[in-house]
Amino acid sequence: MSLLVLANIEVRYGRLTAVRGVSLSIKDGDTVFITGPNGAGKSSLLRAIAGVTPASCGTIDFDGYNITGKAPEDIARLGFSMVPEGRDVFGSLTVEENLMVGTGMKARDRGWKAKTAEDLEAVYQTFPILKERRHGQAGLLSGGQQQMLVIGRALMTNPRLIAIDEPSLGLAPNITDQVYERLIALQSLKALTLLIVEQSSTRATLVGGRMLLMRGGQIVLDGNAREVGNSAAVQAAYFGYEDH
Amino acid sequence: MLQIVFDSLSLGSLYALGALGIALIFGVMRLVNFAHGDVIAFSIFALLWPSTDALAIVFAGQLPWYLLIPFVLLIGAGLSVLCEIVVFRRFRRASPATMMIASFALGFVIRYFLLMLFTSRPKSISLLPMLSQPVEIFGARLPLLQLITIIATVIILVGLTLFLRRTRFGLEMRAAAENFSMARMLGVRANRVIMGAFALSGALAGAIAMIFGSQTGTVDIQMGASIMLMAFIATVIGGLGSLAGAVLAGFLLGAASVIMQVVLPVDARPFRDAFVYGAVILVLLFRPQGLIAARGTKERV
Amino acid sequence: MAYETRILGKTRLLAMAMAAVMAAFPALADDGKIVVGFATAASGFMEAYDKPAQDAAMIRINEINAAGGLLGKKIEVVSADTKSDRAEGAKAGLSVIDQGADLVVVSCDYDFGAPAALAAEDAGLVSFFLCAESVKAGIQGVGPHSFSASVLAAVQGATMAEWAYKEKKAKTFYRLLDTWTEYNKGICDGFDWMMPKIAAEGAKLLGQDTFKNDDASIAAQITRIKSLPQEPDAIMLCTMMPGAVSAIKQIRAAGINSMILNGSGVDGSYWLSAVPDLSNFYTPVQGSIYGDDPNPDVQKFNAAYKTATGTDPSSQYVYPGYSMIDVWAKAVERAKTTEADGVVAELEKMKDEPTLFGPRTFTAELHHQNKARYLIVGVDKGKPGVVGSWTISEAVPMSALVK
Amino acid sequence: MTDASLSTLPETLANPRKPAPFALARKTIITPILLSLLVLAIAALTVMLGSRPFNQAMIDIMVRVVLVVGLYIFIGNSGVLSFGHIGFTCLGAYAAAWLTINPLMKKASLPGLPSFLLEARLPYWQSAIIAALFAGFAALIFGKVLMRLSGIAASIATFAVLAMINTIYSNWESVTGATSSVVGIPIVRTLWPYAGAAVVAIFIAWGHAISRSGLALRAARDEPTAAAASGVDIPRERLVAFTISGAIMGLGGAAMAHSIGVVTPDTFYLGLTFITLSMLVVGGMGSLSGAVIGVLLLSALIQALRWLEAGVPLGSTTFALPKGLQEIALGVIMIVILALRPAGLIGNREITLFRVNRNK
Repeated sequence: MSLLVLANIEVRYGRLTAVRGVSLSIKDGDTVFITGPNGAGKSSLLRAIAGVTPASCGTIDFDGYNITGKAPEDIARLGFSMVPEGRDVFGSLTVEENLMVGTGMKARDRGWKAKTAEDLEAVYQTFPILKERRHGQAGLLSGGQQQMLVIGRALMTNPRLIAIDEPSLGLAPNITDQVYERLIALQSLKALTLLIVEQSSTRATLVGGRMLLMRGGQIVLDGNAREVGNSAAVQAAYFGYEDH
Repeated sequence: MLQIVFDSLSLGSLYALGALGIALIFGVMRLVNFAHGDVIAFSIFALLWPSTDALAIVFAGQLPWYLLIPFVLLIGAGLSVLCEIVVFRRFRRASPATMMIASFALGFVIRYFLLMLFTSRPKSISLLPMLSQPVEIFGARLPLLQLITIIATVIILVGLTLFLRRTRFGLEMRAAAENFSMARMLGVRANRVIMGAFALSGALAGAIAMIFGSQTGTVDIQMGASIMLMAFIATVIGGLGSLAGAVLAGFLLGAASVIMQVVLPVDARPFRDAFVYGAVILVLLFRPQGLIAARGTKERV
Repeated sequence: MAYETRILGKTRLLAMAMAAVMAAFPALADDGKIVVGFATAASGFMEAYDKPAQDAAMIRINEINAAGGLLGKKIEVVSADTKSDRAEGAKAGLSVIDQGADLVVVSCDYDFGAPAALAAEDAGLVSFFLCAESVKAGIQGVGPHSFSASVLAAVQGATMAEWAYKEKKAKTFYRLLDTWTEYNKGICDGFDWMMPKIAAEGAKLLGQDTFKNDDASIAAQITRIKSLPQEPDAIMLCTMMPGAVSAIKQIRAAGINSMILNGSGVDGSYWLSAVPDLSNFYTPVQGSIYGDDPNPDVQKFNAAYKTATGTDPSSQYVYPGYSMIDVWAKAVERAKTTEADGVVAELEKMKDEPTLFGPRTFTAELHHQNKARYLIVGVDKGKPGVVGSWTISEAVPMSALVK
Repeated sequence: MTDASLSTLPETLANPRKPAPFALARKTIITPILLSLLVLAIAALTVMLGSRPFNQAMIDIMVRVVLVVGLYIFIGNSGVLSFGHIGFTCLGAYAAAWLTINPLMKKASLPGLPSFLLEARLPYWQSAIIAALFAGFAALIFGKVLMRLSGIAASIATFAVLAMINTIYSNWESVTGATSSVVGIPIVRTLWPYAGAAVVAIFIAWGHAISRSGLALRAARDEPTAAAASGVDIPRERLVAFTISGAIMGLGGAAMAHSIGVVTPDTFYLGLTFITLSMLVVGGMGSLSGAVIGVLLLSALIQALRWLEAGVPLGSTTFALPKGLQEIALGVIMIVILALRPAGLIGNREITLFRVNRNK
């Protein structure tokens, strides 16, 4: 069953078109990488799905609901959790407060308190460092810890799908490895759908799953990461002439 | 000396509360709300019956204090929320400059609405007259009101801090103030948080109106303007979006004003404000992000 | 292209608008009648000051018309709104001039009235400020055809200082100036001129300070007064509304019980509720609005004012409007013309010309009162009432007025 | 948002050798010409048809055009909102007063002036030019300090400048006459000099906008990182715009002084700041056409509401708005315009003969 279906999405900033006519369908439980050179429109596509910068045309369905033009909070409440580029922790809040921000949307449910405490414990188990620093200011965490925090924060919302923009940006390779290790472990544990944007295709090739390659606002390649990972088409996409 | 401390604190209290009202709204929607001063004026005029006579006809102003204070706070909060629903909601995606001008236009509408109902003549009102008695503390003889102002401000600040730190709504508001779009992506309801911010800010305006009204005994359609300006400046030098910074800067501005008045020679005293503003420029040059830069607050204006 | 048509549309609109204006303001100079033009504020914040004085002026105009008019002609009134704005003031002035005004009455305040008065001066017409109290509202600021109906602010400061020293035996003084307006400074200028004279006889200035009308608090200024070795007998408070109430309230709340001396700007009982049980508080007025004026005709005027407007006079600033029409009409009668130079010459001949609100003098040097009889209103336990009358021993000289 | 950022930089920056300015000048000169023709046409109609109060109203509008175009030069091109420009208007107005008042009057009312000013009595157009230069010079000095700042810190700093100028001019008794009105400024009641000043301001704004400095500044406004990376010295370009716009504001101040013959410090404070800013934002902050049209439309609106308030005969009855409703209506209409067109009526475009250009 398809969890996320995009039809003919277009994103514009003023007279600049960042995404042109992208159609795409993502199955429940998949791991999907979107790769492509800088300026290919990857982030714009994610932001459009999350409702941050609405698509100027096309439709988006998530979990059977049409979410085109919906507010980001409503999309989040359906189980779409977005981890934007640059991590965006709430620096002045403590680690634990950061984790709690997204739990409010279920606050009316019965047994919410116990459930939240349970979720919190689960996140702390996955990322023990967060427990250690839970009363510290989130802004003082290292880059890798912040990345863990935002993933943990996304998990606290009990999402169906986590979309992550450039999780490896600015991280040392061994930290990136750790982050991915945890992500993959979580995915199998919670039957999550992962939608990951990375500039380089290397990580996708390593991790596996489906890989989409974007260039000039369009999807130019779609296939199994391990198979298409280093094909000539990918090379062309990265090093070929750019005109947008 | 002690007297000067009290003077600075009581003047700073007004600026701090004003700056807080502006910082709250700026935090969640990057709006510099120029209508804030007019909300202050409106909340106090609500105590009077509309009339164009010179003599004020007191209406709700005769309520006992335990009803009077909530009434004024509610009026401020209500008007502020109304502004958000009727006007600012339509400007969510507008540039800060556009919002700022819209808020100015809104303030203009409120001011002239008051002018139409009450004329421009300042009206007198005796609010909480029992506070006008002098008291003696540590050898400094000061008006009870000054003391109450400081105490009330402290109570408001502590209450607000507790609210922001201990409640879910406070948590969402702080998260939204730091990174609004991220908070929304975590399911925080934008409209609810923004309305909450407007309500708080409006209630603060009501509090200022109460204090200012009982201190001056006059209500005037322009009365919010001078506090609003200082508060606005305090918000910026405090670090836009930083509530603690706004409060700190508010008190500093109050202290700067009082100290300049004390130390400047008599001929230079009329130029006091020029010195205060000069100090503002210096602070900005050395700390353009403000005294307490709000982390994660990106430059968007 | 779309914008082109929009612009064309706009110019057409403007042309139509202009045609409308021309129809609304036909430029007439009919000699069959006498026209008084009011270029005053009918809206905005000056309205609260202009309207009462203008109403008083209308009472005098109606009295004259009822008695057969001026030079056998009825006085007609035209008006234009300055919107409490200087640029609009110039327009309002030009507008009443275009409607054939023989006398241009301008806003109460010098700053707001000057643009219209300058327009009248340009057109060679007599202009009268409703109640401006700056020396510039006249020859010194506008020109030889301009007058003010009120009394100089400096006279108020001088009157209060001399009266307090002579009548209330005040020995020590403190001067607190609100630098907001020229009017405030004028009061203190008069006080400054009088102070050395009474100092020579034993009075003493203990200190001085300044504040601004819209200061949120004057705590620092009050602290300075309180740190004086002795509380001054009298504080000369040179300020105006709305800051005055705030200052008075804060002074009393700090426990300072000195006599407070003021300019006429704080006259009126409408604000007294803000400072409960105010006492030892004195204001110079041209006439009393409290029903205890020694001149019964003033009380008659107060009644007439209430009939005309539905309310009692709110402060002494209604009175100058009445005196203004009074002296101008007398000058017109004597000159037998409304032509400016003749009227000005007659006005300048007036010496201690009696009016309902004290004698009036105009000279070729000063179109304003630099000496006047003032009633002193004292407030005791929140109740205002006339407590005396004072005329300064000598007129305030030009050197103290023009600095 | 960082996608394709370099491509929005004007070609001139990418290719400094290209003699683009002249080509650009030819391509864009139609805008100032059209705007000037509009201004002159209104002036001509007024002179032919208008009554004296209407003429005076049009003088006000021309002065506003000068002021708002002056604001546009800095705010429109740099994207930094300035609350301080009216301070330079104040400087210009007082400079004009110092230079044109009869020396005899000056000696009495402003004795603290230096003797060369005390003796001076220039014709109004010379005083206006000197006033503009003086205000521009002041802007240069203040700008030198302030242009390091950006965003809202810069806005507040400019406001602080306004407040300082206002406080000083409100209290410097012997030089500015403090809060009292300075009178005796020769009043110019013909419309043409004001229309001329508006046209001059429009052409200077256009000349700056297509200059290298103006192009670089707009590039920095739209893409600060990219512009800085391609070597644009943002504080310097801002300073250029600040100085020029300060001079135009000074010119506007001189024009204002001569239009009513009175100057006081509080004329040049928050009220004027907000009304001129509103006109700019309502018209379209990023466009010269927006600046001019914002003034004309809002002024026309204000006038129309005033006539309604004064009463319009409709058949046998007179229709009049209740007093005070005019300002309320103005505020409401402004809010509605901004809600519908957040970038202003004209947005970022300029009017030309054949099509509406974006970003010029």
